[in-house]
Amino acid sequence: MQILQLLLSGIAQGCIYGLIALGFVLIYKATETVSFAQGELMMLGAFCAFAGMSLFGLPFWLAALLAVGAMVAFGVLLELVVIRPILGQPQFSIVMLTIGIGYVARGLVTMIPGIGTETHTLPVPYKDQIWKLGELVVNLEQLAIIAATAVLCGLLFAMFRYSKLGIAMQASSQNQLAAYYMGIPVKRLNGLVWGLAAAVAAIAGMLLAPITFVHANMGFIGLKAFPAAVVGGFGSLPGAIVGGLVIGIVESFAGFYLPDGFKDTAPYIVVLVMLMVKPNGLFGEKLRKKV
Amino acid sequence: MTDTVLQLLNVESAYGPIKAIRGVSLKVRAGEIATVLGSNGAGKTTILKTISGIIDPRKGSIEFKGGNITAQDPARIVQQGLSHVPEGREVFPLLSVRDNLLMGAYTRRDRDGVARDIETVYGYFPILKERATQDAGLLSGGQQQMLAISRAIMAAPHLILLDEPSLGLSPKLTKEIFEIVVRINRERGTTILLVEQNANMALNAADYGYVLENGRIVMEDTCERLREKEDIKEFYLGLKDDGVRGERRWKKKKTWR
Amino acid sequence: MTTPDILLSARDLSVRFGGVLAVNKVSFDVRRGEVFTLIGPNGAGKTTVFNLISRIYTPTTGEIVWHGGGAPLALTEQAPHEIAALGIARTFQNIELFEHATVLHNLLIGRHTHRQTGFWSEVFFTPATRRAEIAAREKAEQVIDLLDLQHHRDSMVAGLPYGVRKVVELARALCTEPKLLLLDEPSSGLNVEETADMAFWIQDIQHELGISVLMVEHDMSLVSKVSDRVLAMNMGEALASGTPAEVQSDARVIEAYLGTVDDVSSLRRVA
Amino acid sequence: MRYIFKTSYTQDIDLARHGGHVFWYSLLGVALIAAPWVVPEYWLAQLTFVLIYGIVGLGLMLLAGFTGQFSIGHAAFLGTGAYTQAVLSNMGVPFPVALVAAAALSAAVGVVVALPALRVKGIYLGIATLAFGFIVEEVFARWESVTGGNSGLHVKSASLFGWELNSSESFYMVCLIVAVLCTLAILNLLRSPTGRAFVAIRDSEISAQSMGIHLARYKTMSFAISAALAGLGGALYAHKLSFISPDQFSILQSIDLLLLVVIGGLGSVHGAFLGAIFLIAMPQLIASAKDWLPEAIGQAPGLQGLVYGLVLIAFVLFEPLGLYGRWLKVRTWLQLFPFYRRGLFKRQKSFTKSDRLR
Amino acid sequence: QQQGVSKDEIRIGTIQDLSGPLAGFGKQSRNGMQLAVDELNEQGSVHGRKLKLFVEDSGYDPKKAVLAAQKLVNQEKIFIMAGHIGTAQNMAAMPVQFEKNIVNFFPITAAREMYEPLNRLKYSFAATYYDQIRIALPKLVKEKGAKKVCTIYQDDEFGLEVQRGAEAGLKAAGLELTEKTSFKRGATDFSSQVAKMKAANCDLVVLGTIIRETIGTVGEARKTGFNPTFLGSSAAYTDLIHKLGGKPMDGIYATMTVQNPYTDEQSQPLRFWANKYKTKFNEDPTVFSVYGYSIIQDFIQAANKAGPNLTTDSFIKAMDSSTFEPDMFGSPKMTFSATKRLGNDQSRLSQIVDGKWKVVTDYLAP
Ligand SMILES: Nc1ncnc2c1ncn2[C@@H]1O[C@H](COP(=O)(O)OP(=O)(O)OP(=O)(O)O)[C@@H](O)[C@H]1O
Ligand SMILES: Nc1ncnc2c1ncn2[C@@H]1O[C@H](COP(=O)(O)OP(=O)(O)OP(=O)(O)O)[C@@H](O)[C@H]1O
Ligand SMILES: [Mg+2]
Ligand SMILES: [Mg+2]
Repeated sequence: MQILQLLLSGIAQGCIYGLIALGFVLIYKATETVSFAQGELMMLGAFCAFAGMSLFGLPFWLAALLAVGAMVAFGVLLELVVIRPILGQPQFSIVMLTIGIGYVARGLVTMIPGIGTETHTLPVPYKDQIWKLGELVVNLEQLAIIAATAVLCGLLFAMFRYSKLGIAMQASSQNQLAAYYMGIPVKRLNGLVWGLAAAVAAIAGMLLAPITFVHANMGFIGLKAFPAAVVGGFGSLPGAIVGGLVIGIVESFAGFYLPDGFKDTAPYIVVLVMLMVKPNGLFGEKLRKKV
Repeated sequence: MTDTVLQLLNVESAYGPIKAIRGVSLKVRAGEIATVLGSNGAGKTTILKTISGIIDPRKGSIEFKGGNITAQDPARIVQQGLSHVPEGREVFPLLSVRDNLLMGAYTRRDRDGVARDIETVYGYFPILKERATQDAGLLSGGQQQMLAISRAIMAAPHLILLDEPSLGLSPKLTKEIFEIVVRINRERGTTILLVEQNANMALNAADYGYVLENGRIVMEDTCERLREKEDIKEFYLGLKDDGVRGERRWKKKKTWR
Repeated sequence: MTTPDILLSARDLSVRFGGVLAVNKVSFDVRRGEVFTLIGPNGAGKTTVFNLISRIYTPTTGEIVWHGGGAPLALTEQAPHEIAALGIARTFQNIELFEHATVLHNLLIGRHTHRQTGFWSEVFFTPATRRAEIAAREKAEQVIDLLDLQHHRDSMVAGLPYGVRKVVELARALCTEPKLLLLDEPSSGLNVEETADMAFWIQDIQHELGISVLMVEHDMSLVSKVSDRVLAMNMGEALASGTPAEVQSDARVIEAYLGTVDDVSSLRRVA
Repeated sequence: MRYIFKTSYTQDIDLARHGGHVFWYSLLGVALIAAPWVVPEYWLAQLTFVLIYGIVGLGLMLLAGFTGQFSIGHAAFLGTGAYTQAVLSNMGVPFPVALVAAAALSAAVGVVVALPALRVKGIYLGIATLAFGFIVEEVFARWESVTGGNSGLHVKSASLFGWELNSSESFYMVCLIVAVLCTLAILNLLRSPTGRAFVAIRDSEISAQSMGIHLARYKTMSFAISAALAGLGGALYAHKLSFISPDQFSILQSIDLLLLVVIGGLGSVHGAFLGAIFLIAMPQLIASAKDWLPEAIGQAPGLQGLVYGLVLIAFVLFEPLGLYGRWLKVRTWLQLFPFYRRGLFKRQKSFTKSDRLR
Repeated sequence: QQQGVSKDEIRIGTIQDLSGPLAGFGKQSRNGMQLAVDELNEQGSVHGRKLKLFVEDSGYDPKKAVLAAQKLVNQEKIFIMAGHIGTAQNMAAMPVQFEKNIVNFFPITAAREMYEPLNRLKYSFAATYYDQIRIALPKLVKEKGAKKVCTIYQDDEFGLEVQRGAEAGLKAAGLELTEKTSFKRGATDFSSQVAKMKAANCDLVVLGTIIRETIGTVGEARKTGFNPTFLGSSAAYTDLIHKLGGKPMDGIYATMTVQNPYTDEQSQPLRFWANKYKTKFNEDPTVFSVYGYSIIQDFIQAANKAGPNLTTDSFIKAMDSSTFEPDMFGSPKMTFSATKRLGNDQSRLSQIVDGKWKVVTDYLAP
C-alpha cells in the first residue's frame, strides 16, 4: 500500500515535470533552442489566471481561457520584439535571450505593488478535493494534471508528425536557409511556436497553481523539468512525459527510502547516469553527422 | 516587357567590407534557360543568393515577373514562384526524404498536383522512392543533390535558380540531370537560371549565357555564339591545353621543395 | 598476401546501416606511390569506404590492414584519432573545415600530429615551444606555396568560395605529412581550369612527395589523367578494376555509371 | 587603420603584435598596480572582485568560448576551490600551497565532470553540467564534518610567509598577480598546439578527430584547466568573503558566470575581464540609478532583476559579440576616423543549421 | 570625528533583499524602517539630528552584500548598520563593518552567529529559532502527551537551527526525534517526506519550514489523513499561512515574538499603526514591517541615551546598560550588557484558530 501510494504521488509529480518538459521539447523541436524562460512563462500564465479570478472575479473557465489567450498573444509579441531580430544568429544567443526574458518577467512581476512579492492561491473549483480508493488517496488537482498532460502530448505529437505546419516547423529548425528556399515563412512559424509554447506554459502554470501556489519564483520548478526532458531524449514529446515520470517516481521513492538529500539530487543523478548509458536519452534518436 | 521573367539592374552585393558582385545587370526571358559562367569566387552563388533574398544588395534592383523583389523576405520571394536549388544541397537532415519533398511543395495548395509531382520525381530518381522514409541526412552526397533538385521541381515554380546541379553526380546522372532540366523547361515552360562548372553541359543546354569575372559581367551572348568564342573554349571548355599550362606547372615545381 | 609494395589492403569489407548494405564484400589494395581511384554511381558506397578507413564507421565484417609503418596493423583496432598519426589524412566530400578560423590556422591544426611540445612548456611558452611553432609555420607556408593559397592565408574560411575551400582542405591534409591521402571528390565544384590544376597537384603529391593517393572522383578526365588503377563500385559491391582505360570500357561500368553517348549537343534547343 | 608589415614568423607568434600593444598594456599594468594608492577603498573592493571573477571567467571562456563546451554548473568548481582553500587555510596550510591545492582539486573534479561530457553535446552537455552542479552543491551541504554544512564555514585571512594579507590592499595585490599569471598562461596556451586543438574541437569534431586530435583527451583537458581556474578564483573568493556557504555556489552563480562570458564576448580573452567588470559593476549602477527614478519604480523590489534582464537582452540583440565586440568597433571607428562608413559592421542576414548534427 | 554623525544628521545603513528570493520580506522590513525614520524626522530629532536611511540591495547574495557593505561603510559613511537581512549575508558583511568600527545592529536573522562569538559591535534582538523551538517544544509535548516527535526542515541554515532546537528541546524532555526529514529550498512536493513521517507514526511534527513549505507539508498531511500536532517557528508565523492554506491550516502552532499586525486588530494603537502603514505603503503590514519599525525605534532610544556626543563607543556604552520595555507589538522585554548581546530568548506560542493567528501562551521561560 505504501509503495502504491508512493508510486501514485511519484506519477503525479512526474506528470508535472512532464508537462513543463513538453514546453521545452516543443520549442526545441520547432526552433532548436532551449528556452530557459519556459518556467517564467508558466508563472506569467498563472498570474494571468489569478488576475482574472481574484481581481476581476471571473469564473474559473473563463479566466483560464483568457489567460491562455493572453499568453498566446504575449508569446507572439515576445517573438516579434526580441526573438525575431536575431533569428538566424547562433542558437546560443537565443538561449541567452531566454535567460534574459526570465529575469525580466520575474522582475516585472515582482514590481507589481502589493501583488508581486506575495504568494497567492488560485481558487480552482476542484481545489482540495480528493478521491479515496481504499487507502489510496488521489488528488483531483493531480488528476487534472495527468489528464491535461496526456491530451497535450497527444495533440503536439500529432501536429509534429502529421501536419504540414508541424513538419515545416521542424524543417526550419534543421536548416533555416533551406526553409527559406522552400518558401516556408520561417518568421511567422517561429512566432506561432512561441505562441504555442506560451499557451502550453499557461496551461501548466494554472494546473500547477493549486499545488505550488502562484508567486514570482514558481518558474524555478522548470529546473527539474530539464532532467525530465533529457532523460526522455530532448527532441521527443512522449519522451518528455516518460522522462518526467521517471524523475517523479525516482524522487518519490528516493525521498522515502534513501537518506535525506537524495530526494532532491536523485533527478540529477538519474540524468547523469542516463547520459552515461544512453547519451541521447530514452527516446532520443541517435544522431550523427554523415560526412 | 512582359516576356522578361527576371531582371537585375546594376546589382551590387557585399559581405561586410568585401564586394562580391559589382554592378551586375542581367535578364532572363520567359521560357528560356540562361546560364552564368565564371571561375571560382567570381560571385555566381552571390548573384543567385541576392536574387532569392538571402543577401540584401547594397545597390540596384531586382524585378521578378514585373514586380520589385529587391531585398524582400526570402520566403515571400519564393511564394511568388521562384525556386532555388542552393549550392551544397541544404537538405533537411532529420526529415525523411518524403517530408523533404513535401516541404518543397510547401507553397502549393493543390494536393493532387503535389501527389502527381512526387510520382514524377520518383520517376526521375528511383532511389528517392526507395529511401522515402530514410532521414535525408543519411543519403550519400549525390543522392542529396538529387533530392535538392527534386525539391525545387516539387514547388512547380515559374523560375528555377540552379546552383551547380551536377555537383557530385556521376557522369551518367549529370547528363540525366541536364536532360531533366531541359525537359522541364520544354514541357512545363519553366524558366531556368543555371550556374554550372561543367561549362560544356551548360552551354549546350542553355539558350543564353553570361560570363562573370571578379563580380562583373564581362561577356554575354547566345550560347550558340559563346560556344564558338576562343576565350570560352580555352578557359571554360578546356579545349586548348598546352602552352599556358606547361609554364604554370614549371612554376609550381620551383616553389616546392 | 603481403607484398612489400602494398600500403593498405582491405579485405571483404562490409558495412550495413539498418536495411542498407552500403558496402558489401569489397577488397582492394593500395600500393605504395600509386594513385588509386574509386568510382561508381551515387550511393555506391565510396564515401563509406573512406569512412571505414578513417574509422568513422566500424565495418560489420572484413578488415583493413595498414602496411605503412613496420609490422602490418589492423586499422579496425585503432581509435579514430590515431589514424592521422599513422600517416593517413583525408578530405571530405562536403568540406569539413574549421569555419571560424583562418586558413593558416586550419593548416596549423593539420600539424597537430607532429607536435612536440608538452602542456607545461606551452603554458610558459618556452623557447622550445617557440621554435616548434616556427617550424610548424614553415611547413604550413610550404604547403601554401605549393597550392597557391597565399592570397587566402589570413582569410576566415567561412567567407571563402567553394572551390578555394576544396583546396584548403587538401592543404590541411597535406600538412599532416601523410603517407596515404584520401581525397573525396577533389574536383567537384571546380571548373575545367581549376580541375587541371588539381590534376597537376595530385601528380606532384604523388611524384614529388611520394604520397600515395586514394581518391573518389566523378570527373573521368581527371581520373584517367592521374590514376594508376581504378576500382569501380556499384551498390556496395566491387564491379570492375584495372587501369582507367580498362575500367572505362567495361560494359557494366558504362551501363551503371558512365552512361552511353558522350555527345551533349542533343540537349540543344532545335530552333 | 594600422598596417603592419610582417617580416618574420615570430611577429605572428608574439603576444604583443606591435608597439602600441606594448604601450597600452604597460599603461594598464601601471594603473592596476597603482590602484591601491589612488582609488577609494570601495572601488578597490570592486576591482578585487573583478579580478577574481575575471579569473573564473577566463576558465569558462576557455571551455565555452574556445572549446565550445557550455557548462551550466561552473559554480561547482568555484565552490570546490573555495572550500578547499577554506579548509586548508583553517588547518594552517600556507596560502600559496592551499591555492595550488584548490586549483588541483578543482581540476580533478573537472576531470570527473568531463567523463559524461565526452559522450554528449550541446543541450545534453549543458544539462549534465547543470546536474553535476546541483550534486556538488548538495555535497557541500551534506558533508558537514568538512564543509560545515549549511551553517557555512569561516575562512581565515590569508597569510604569506608570516605576512597577513588581511588588508584589502594587500589582498588586491595577490589577486592582481594571480590574475595576470593566469591570463598569460591562457594566452600562451591559446597560441600553441593545445589551444588550436581546442578551437578545432569547437568548430568541427569530426575533422578535428581526423586531424589526429584525441577528442576525449582535449575535452577533458579543457574541463580540467577551466575548473582549475574556477578553483583558483574560488579560493580567492573564499578569502575575500571570509564566509562561505553552499548556497553561494548554486545554479544562479553558474548562470551569472555564463552571462559573464557571453556579455564579455565569447571567444576572446579580453571578454572574460570585460564581462567580470560588467557583472560586478552592473548591480552598483542599477543601485545608483534608483535614486533618479520615481519612487514607485526606483524603490520597487525586482527592479534589479528587470534591468539586469533588459541589459542582457539588449546585449544579445544589439551586440552579440559582447563588450569586446563593441570595443573592437569603437577602436576601428577611432582608427578610421573620419573615414568610417556606416555599413562596415552592418549585420548580415544569417541562418542557422541544426546543431544536433555536429 | 565619528563617521556617519554630523551636526544635524545620523546616517543609518541597511542591506535588504529587494530582488532575490526574500524580496517580499526585504521590502516590508525596509518599509517598516522607513516609517520609523520618517515618523521621527517629522516629530523631532535625536539630539538635534535627523535620521537618514541608506538602503542597499543584496539580492540575498553574499557577494553583493559585501559590496553593498563596502559602499555603505566606505562611500556613504554610515554610522551604523541596522536590520541587515540574511545569515550568510551578515557573516560576509560584518568583517567589512568591523574594520571601520561600525556596529551591526539587530540584523534580521535569528541565527546565533549574530551575537556569538561575542564581539563588542554585535547586537541581536530576536529569540533565535533554536531557542524558540528548544523552549516551546517541551511545553507542547507535555501538553499534548506526544510520544513520537518528528521534524521536517528546510535543508539550509535556517531549517537546521529549527531541527537542532527540536533536538535540544526533546533532550530536556528525555525524548529523541523519531524521524528527521528535509527538503531543498523551493521544493513543492512533500509527499514522500510526509509519507515517511506518517509511516513513523509521528504525533508531533516540528516544522522547519517557511510559508509555502508549511502549507505544502500540512496540506499533504491532512489529505493523506495524517493529523499530528504541528509546531512551526516564527518563520512560519505569518498571515500568509492561513490566507493561502485555508481550512487545512487550522490548528497548527507556531512560536512568535512580535504579533502579526492585523488591520482589524483589537488593540487600538496597533490598529492605528497598521492602518498608518497601509496608507503610506499601500499594503498590509506584516511581521517584517514590525521588525523594521522596532529596530529603528530601539535605535532611537539607544541613540538618545548615548547623548549629544554620539560615537560608536558612546552608543555601545548606552546600549550595554539599556532595557527595552515591551511595545505595542507585544515584543518581550530586552536587556543588554557588555557580555549579553541577545536582547531576549523568549517567545510565545500562537495557534491558527478559525483562519487567524491567536496568541495562546504568554512568554515561555526556559
Ligand atoms: N560569407 C562570406 N563572407 C565573406 N566573403 C564571402 C562570403 N561568401 C562569399 N564570399 C566572397 O564572395 C566572393 C564570391 O563568392 P561566391 O560564393 O559567389 O563565388 P562563386 O562564383 O559561387 O564560386 P564557386 O564556384 O566556388 O562556388 C568570393 O570572393 C568570396 O570570397
Ligand atoms: N550512416 C548511414 N546510415 C544509413 N545509411 C547510410 C549511412 N551512410 C551511408 N549510407 C547509405 O549508404 C550508401 C552509400 O553511401 P556513400 O556515401 O558511401 O555513397 P557514395 O558512393 O559516396 O555516393 P556519392 O557519390 O553520391 O557521394 C547510400 O545509399 C547511403 O544512403
Ligand atoms: Mg558558388
Ligand atoms: Mg560520397
